[in-house]
Amino acid sequence: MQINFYTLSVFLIVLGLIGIFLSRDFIKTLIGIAVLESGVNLLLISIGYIDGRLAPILFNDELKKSAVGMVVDPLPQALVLTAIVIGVGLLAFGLAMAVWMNNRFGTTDVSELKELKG
Amino acid sequence: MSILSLFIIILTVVSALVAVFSKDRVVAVLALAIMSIGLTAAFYFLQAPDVAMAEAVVGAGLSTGLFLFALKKMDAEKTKED
Amino acid sequence: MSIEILPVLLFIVPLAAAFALYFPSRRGNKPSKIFTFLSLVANLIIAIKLFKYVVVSGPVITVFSKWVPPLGINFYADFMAVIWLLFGNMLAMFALFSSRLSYTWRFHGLILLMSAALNGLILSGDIFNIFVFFEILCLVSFALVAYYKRKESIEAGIKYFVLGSVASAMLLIAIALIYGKAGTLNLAGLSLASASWPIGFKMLVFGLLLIGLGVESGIFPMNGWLFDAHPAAPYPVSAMLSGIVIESSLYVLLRVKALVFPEPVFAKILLLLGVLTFVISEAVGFFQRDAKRLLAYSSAGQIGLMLIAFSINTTFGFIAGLLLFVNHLLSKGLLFISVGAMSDRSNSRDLNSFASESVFADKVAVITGGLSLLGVPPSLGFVGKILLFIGLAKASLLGVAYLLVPFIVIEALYIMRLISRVYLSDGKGHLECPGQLVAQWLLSLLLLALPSIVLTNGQLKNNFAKKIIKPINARQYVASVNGLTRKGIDG
Amino acid sequence: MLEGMKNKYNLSGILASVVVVLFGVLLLKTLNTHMPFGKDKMQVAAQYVELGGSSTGAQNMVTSVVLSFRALDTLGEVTVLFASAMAVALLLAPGAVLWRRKENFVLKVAAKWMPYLVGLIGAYIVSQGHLTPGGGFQGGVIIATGVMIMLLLAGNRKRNELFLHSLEALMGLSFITVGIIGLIKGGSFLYNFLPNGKVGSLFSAGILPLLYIFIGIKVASEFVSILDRFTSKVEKDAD
Repeated sequence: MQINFYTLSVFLIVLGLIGIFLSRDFIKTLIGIAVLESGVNLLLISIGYIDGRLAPILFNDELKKSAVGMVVDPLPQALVLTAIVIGVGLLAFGLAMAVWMNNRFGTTDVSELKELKG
Repeated sequence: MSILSLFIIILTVVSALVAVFSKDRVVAVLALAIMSIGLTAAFYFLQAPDVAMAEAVVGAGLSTGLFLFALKKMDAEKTKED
Repeated sequence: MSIEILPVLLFIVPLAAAFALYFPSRRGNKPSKIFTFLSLVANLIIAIKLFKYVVVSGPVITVFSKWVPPLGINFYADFMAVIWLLFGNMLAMFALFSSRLSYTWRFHGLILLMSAALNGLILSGDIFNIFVFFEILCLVSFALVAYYKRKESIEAGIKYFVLGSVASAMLLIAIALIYGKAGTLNLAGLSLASASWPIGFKMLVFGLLLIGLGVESGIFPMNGWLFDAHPAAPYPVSAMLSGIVIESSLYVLLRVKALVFPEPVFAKILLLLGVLTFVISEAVGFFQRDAKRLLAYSSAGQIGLMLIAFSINTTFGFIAGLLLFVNHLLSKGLLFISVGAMSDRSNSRDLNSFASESVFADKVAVITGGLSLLGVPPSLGFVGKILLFIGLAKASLLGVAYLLVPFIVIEALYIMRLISRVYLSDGKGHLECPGQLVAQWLLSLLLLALPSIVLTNGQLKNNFAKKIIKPINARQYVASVNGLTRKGIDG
Repeated sequence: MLEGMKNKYNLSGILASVVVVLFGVLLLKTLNTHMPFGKDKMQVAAQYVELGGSSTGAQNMVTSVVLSFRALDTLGEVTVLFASAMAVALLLAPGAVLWRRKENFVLKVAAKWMPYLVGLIGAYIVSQGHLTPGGGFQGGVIIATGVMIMLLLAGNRKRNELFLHSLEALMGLSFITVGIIGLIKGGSFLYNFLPNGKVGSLFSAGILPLLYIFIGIKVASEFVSILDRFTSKVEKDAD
């Protein structure tokens, strides 16, 4: 049975966006962003996948001689590796803002923040 | 193989739904970690062991830790002020 | 020393300086400012060298790790890019020079990273590499907007953060689609491959790119963050955000559009968005009571004008766009530095009271900058706007021109209000940092002198006419990158 | 009921969700028509595969893409982490340990030895990055996770920020220095100036393992400094 991973990744993208739009708690927004980014990463990897091929690592001598037609696309994997680390860098900063906001105002609700006087 | 991957997909979908719609923030963060584990398996099925490893250590390990530390820090600072 | 390493240095020098700034953890504000200033001066010198070379002898391509373009990443410096680089680095230097002494070394490190990311963003010829630089730029801008750690700055930072994260995800989806369809990420390769894409697919990818890059460049439906972030940021950062950051994203958008989406329908979309951005920002800006927010609305309006100019797709439009860019960069940088410094001194951003602590240099700076921004005759803005109208008329878009006129008048009204407030203030404030004064005077002088330099320098004028006539010369770009590819495969 | 809904989700949010779902359908349709799942779509990557191990000497082709063909992306990515650490430090000031635990023999031993064990695994993964799955990022994050375990278990903490910052700066500068040596020797930034060696052996692939070691240490130290800020008290209005 062939499973189409495009569906799963688009589902995660849509879910993440909905999470971002519907949540007012900044922490929940960050979770939505994390889901969205995971979806995009899965999308990139799915685009690089080729049926019946191996991971792009030259394990044995046969592969070392020539890997043409034997391995999946290595480029999207490299891109996703970069994207994952960038995502966690952004997440750390977002959480730092949330913590700061909570420390100063006792809430992470963005709509409540607007009504407070600072 | 295909039953396993189907299970993985269902796990990912359900945990993603919980992560986005749960009211409890800790539950949401843990669901996010489970979603990352599901994604790790998905990456493994898609012949991307490098990315699977990165997703496992970053998604399930580090970012969950960051979230939980941040939530704990918030709680600690909230009770301190009361 | 070959010329190819200059673009690399433009990225590496500020980056290495930022790393080096991290070394002794406890360092004073003043030494770190001097160090940062020196590396930005070095950057400016490199940018001037590159500018001279490119104006005389054409574009420069730099490859990395010795891999020819479709395999590796390449930098591409053409005429438009070097103009962006030259003035961007100049503004970064002036903004830093005018900064207050109370800013810590972390602030300076972030400014250096911002400068590195901007240079990389402008130069890069690979769409995923553009994404990476874009992320650095976003993260650094978020941090700098939230620098003061006040309520409004955190609020602006959060708004900016959420929009920026969604935008970068959209950009990455666009990159995924592009890669899946074309199998390459190099812009020159994409330019060749995209000719055969169906229009529906192109529309989707263009829409995603527009969201991705449009948020940072402040195009109409996505520019909500801009009006909170610009006022909340420290004034050197406001000057850089308004003068070069949003323009760099605009430049990337225009470059990708010229190379990958050459169809006229995309130019029409951009024209429409430009008109909407201009009209709405100016109309809302008229009612602002906050001096820095007023300037932010004017920035968004100017971005709209630039977008209109560049999407007319003729020589007149192109030169008008360039002049509007240079004029906006210098005058808005000057205005943000002076108004920001004044409102920091008087601790108020209200239009009625922000100028209570002004000094003489502020008056000169605001008058020069404001009049130049509006396009009062001898200024660069005047030339730019006239050329824009000629361009619109020649492209038989006179209707758009008529639509723009009332809103240009509105902008004139509110900028004049700002100028009059500063002019009528008593001018007996107390200056905190002499760097401010120097930066203001130099920028004012530059603004006054630039029109005559542009209009009288024969060599520059000739080269202008000969070399850069095509708006972002797509054909030349593709040809030169592909030439490099062939040479690499033969050798 | 309707009141509650209105309070929880505003109308514009629901409208946006509908638009997002439509966008998802469009995206899925585009994906399936233009780039069918599981088919060979390689263009540039086909050349990477053709060149194989001989191009860079790395057995892991993802590593050769990350560190050789697209090494500039990696430098940019390390810079993102650097900026992130800087930005977090800007917002959250260093302070005392936020929470303390009761001292307990098992926890004490675990806190003492676990980080070393995890760090060893991380170091192994960093050093094998050009051969097997893994590398600087994964290994660096694992080392940082080891430190995270220590932060969770330990009651007290000695903070050596100077050392951490110097490490971050030094690794970043080393990356650039290797690039500049390539520039001098080969005329191109980040050029692989060391011999490729035999594909599959530990000392192969030229500068790639070297770069991964720099990245590993840098990633680990960035994340440790970020985690440190998240586990200590905020002292109001400090730097």
